[in-house]
Amino acid sequence: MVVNSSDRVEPAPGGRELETQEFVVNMGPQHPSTHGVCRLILTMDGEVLKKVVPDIGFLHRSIEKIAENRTYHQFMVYTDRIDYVSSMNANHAWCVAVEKLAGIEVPERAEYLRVIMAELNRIASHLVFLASFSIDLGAVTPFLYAFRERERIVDLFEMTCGQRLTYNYMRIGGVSRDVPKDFVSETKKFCSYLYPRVDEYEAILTENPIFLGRTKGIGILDLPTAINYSVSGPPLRGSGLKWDIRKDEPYSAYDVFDFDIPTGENGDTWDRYKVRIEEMRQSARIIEQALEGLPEGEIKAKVPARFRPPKGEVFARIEAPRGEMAYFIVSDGSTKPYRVKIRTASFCNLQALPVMAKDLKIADLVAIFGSLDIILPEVDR
Amino acid sequence: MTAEELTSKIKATFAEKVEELPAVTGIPAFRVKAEHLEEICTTLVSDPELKFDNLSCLGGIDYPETNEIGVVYCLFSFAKRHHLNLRVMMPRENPEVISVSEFWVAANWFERETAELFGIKFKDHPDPRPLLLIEEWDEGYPMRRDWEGKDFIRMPEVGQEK
Amino acid sequence: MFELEGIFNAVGNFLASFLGSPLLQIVSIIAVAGVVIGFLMVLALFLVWWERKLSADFQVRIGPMRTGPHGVLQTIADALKLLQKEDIVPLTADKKVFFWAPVVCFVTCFLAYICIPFGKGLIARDLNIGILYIVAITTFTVISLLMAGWASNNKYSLLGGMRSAAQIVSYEVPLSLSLLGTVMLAQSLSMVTIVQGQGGSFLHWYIWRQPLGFLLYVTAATAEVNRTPFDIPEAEQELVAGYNIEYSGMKFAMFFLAEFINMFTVCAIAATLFLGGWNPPFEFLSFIPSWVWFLGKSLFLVFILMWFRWTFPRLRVDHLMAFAWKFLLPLAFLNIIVTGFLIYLFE
Amino acid sequence: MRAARQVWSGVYNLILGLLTVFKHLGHKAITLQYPDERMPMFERSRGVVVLLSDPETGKLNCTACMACARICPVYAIDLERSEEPDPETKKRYPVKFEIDNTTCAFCGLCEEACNFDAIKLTGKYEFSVYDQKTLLYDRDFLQELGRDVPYEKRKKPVPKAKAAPKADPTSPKPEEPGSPKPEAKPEESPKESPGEDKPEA
Repeated sequence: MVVNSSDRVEPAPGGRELETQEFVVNMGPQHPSTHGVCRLILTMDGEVLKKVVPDIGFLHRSIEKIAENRTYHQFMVYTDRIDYVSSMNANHAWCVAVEKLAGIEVPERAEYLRVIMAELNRIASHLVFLASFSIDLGAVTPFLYAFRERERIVDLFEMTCGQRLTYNYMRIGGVSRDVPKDFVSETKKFCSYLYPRVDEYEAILTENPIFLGRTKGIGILDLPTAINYSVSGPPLRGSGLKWDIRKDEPYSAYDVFDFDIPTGENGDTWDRYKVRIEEMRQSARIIEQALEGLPEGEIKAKVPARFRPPKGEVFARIEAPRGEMAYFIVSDGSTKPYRVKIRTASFCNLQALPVMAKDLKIADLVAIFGSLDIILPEVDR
Repeated sequence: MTAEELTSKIKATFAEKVEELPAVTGIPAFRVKAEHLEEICTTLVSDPELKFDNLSCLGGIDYPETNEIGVVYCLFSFAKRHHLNLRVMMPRENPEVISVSEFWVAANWFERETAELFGIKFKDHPDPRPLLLIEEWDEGYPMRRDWEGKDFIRMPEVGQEK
Repeated sequence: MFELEGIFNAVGNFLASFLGSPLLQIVSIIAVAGVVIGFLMVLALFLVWWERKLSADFQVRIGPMRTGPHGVLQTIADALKLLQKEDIVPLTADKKVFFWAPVVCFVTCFLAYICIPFGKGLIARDLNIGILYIVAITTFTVISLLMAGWASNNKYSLLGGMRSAAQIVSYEVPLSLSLLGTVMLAQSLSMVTIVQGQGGSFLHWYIWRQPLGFLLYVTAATAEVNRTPFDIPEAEQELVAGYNIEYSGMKFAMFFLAEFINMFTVCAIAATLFLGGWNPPFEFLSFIPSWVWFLGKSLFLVFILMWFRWTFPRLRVDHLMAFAWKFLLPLAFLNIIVTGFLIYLFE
Repeated sequence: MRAARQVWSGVYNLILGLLTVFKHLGHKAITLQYPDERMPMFERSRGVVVLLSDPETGKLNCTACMACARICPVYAIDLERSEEPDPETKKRYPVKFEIDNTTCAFCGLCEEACNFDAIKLTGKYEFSVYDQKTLLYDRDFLQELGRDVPYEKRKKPVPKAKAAPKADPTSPKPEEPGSPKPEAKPEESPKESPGEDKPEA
């Protein structure tokens, strides 16, 4: 059923070939499917993409410069704004990096709470992916279903830390507040509620022939290319590498939990989608285990307000929903970091877009862009 | 390879071309001269024991006190599962270093970002356009420590370290 | 009692009593056109509201609630808002074509209603080439879309216009072929004759003898009126809004309403040809007026189209063409051959 | 045969999708009619910042210790302390306390840093205005906002567990040559504030 885009009708003998002309289309900065302010400069031959050049920087806030001007505690607030769809993970990455730098021991309960929050946020983030991906492909209804479930997660967050988007929940050395009384039971309820909902999305999308036609074999990213482009997270796993920092370089309390790393086979759009769907189930599993084994005790190590880590450098990375999120911090021993380099997953993943989209249709570009799950503030920082 | 093995291996391979730095929380760190970078990267990528196939992160760093500016390369190997931290230090006037995007394509954007924010020139870069800043930006290199822009306000120190 | 045929006949007789024959012709034509257009406008407004409400229900939302009870007046409010909006014409647009595109689109969508039987005797003109006429006239929409896409001088709208041209031309073929089976059964192109052929119980409806034809028609018709999963000409995520990207105000409203009227048109044709038109499913239900049956069946099909829209993702443009030429077309031919063979066998 | 199976699987999954969506018809909506219905806010919700006052005396709890202004990552708090303590409460009080809501990030760090139950983020979130200037809330307005906000007074065990790390924000104060007075405050704070609160409770 697939028509090869390179099929060309040969002119009749003696006839002359119709002249065609390539043209340039600006997709964005304001476009329904660029998920923020990203501009893609497309060179097209009819419907076929000849060249894709992403143009970023519309949301550049120079967070790295801001970091040099804030204390370690204060910068926690800014990490929320790097990746606003999974702030908990961004917080977590900062905490892990700073704690590694200063050698702070985090109480076990705090580690468990962090894992629960990070995984809840991972589910929420993947739900946002599912919502925007389905809407990119023209199926509007799963959008609302995914946001319905996300709403419950966000309620759990608000119950705990008071905010619905920029949580600012974690603190260097622990978490800001203990969870409220009914958090554990509510979260358990949510986990058991989530599994059938994920099945529901799969019923609408996964095997739908139209969906398959739009995603199977589209935007293939083979593994060597993915590694060379530093692609990480679900796109990397979709390309077939069984790699997850939570498992391979465990941080926080991830080494005690039992979960699988879903991988894809072909590295196409469908695989990336499927990996994320599967990750939602695995995250729910982790949360259930963490709630089961949630220890009592302190939630925060003693960290002074004028926290001065020792002079030194640190490179720490975690597995955020979009992939590897890393902080490279240089400390000069004062209350403010000397230099912070933030390595975000979207930045590297977006770079691989032109390779994946080459010689495909404009509709495929939308699908691939959606499947990379880019968050533009994370790209521009 | 463990960090110690990697350190000794690198020292053995490159001898005086590398200068060992204090480890970055467990990750071996080395200082490299700009002119040796290409050779070292070639070996790092191709050596069957090193096989650094992934550039995890690349960023600039600026030390106005010592008049040095540098590029930090955070390398990782999926094949061997080990990390390496390399850095190239240059004088702050006209810093120039070879682009590593021929070894790791991911370096392309990282280098573009570093080039415009730190003013480090990357030789033989395949696409040397500005990435994040506007095209007509002419206010210097904002990520340098001593940069002063017309809209840049250092935040007041409220009751701190007076 | 509620049959409208009598009312219209009475009005006609009343007019005839003091108007001359040629004048009566003109007046009655205008009156009929007025009634049909008025009805369709109300219907289109209703359909817009219904689509919004239905999609909200599918998506566990509420939908419009503020204007009028359950937001019934929402579309009227929207239409009034669009009327007041500034009419923006892009500087580089082809002004004449830009102006005429929505007009063509809006007018052609009404033309099909000349020979759609709303009820027993409720038909503007029972043309003896009814179906052929409808198939021919609905294709006119593509011209307006192409005009709009071209005249806007916008790359997205040009792509949208091109897509819609390719799509409608391709789907016209299986669409017409899928209707042929019914025509062969009814031995007539006239809509009224086709409906009369399905009288009696619901077992006489052509859907039972033309199941494949019905499915083919519904599929092709969905594509014909640019609705999801075949809405690639206006694919929001790819082409922003496709051919109507540069239109605002009332011109946009004309495209918008025409889209909904077109949707009702194809559903009305399907109801007429396959679901027995105005015929009730059982004889004893014939006390319910025929136009209620017709409207009910059409709206049921409209519901199915809306259901499709809020469930399925969108096809890609080449899949869409391949689907028409490689899947629907052979099946439509197969349908015709089998139908012909069976007719030969049984009659 | 494979094609037939493919077609069948396609049709089956299309119908499956249709039925899944159809099941949602007639369910209760998850959305609310916003201005008419409102979601109940959680007790911890972080919205507009208010200043809390002593329900008995009606005076602000704030002692202008600067802990909040110092921790604020966006420097939204403009705070000036009085020269002389209040004759009634024997405490210093803020002469000027302005919060710039245009920059406030609602991060809640100020609430955590405060040892006197003086500042709190409330569940109020409707504060849109037409003029940006009116978003600069001054002391009296913040006090007015905080009048009806219930808050739990810090009881003795709480400062031990929770304020232990927080005791530090005040401890660096001795380093400050500019304000010698607050030296006494950190010591007073955990003791004094519950002491004040007891009679009221």
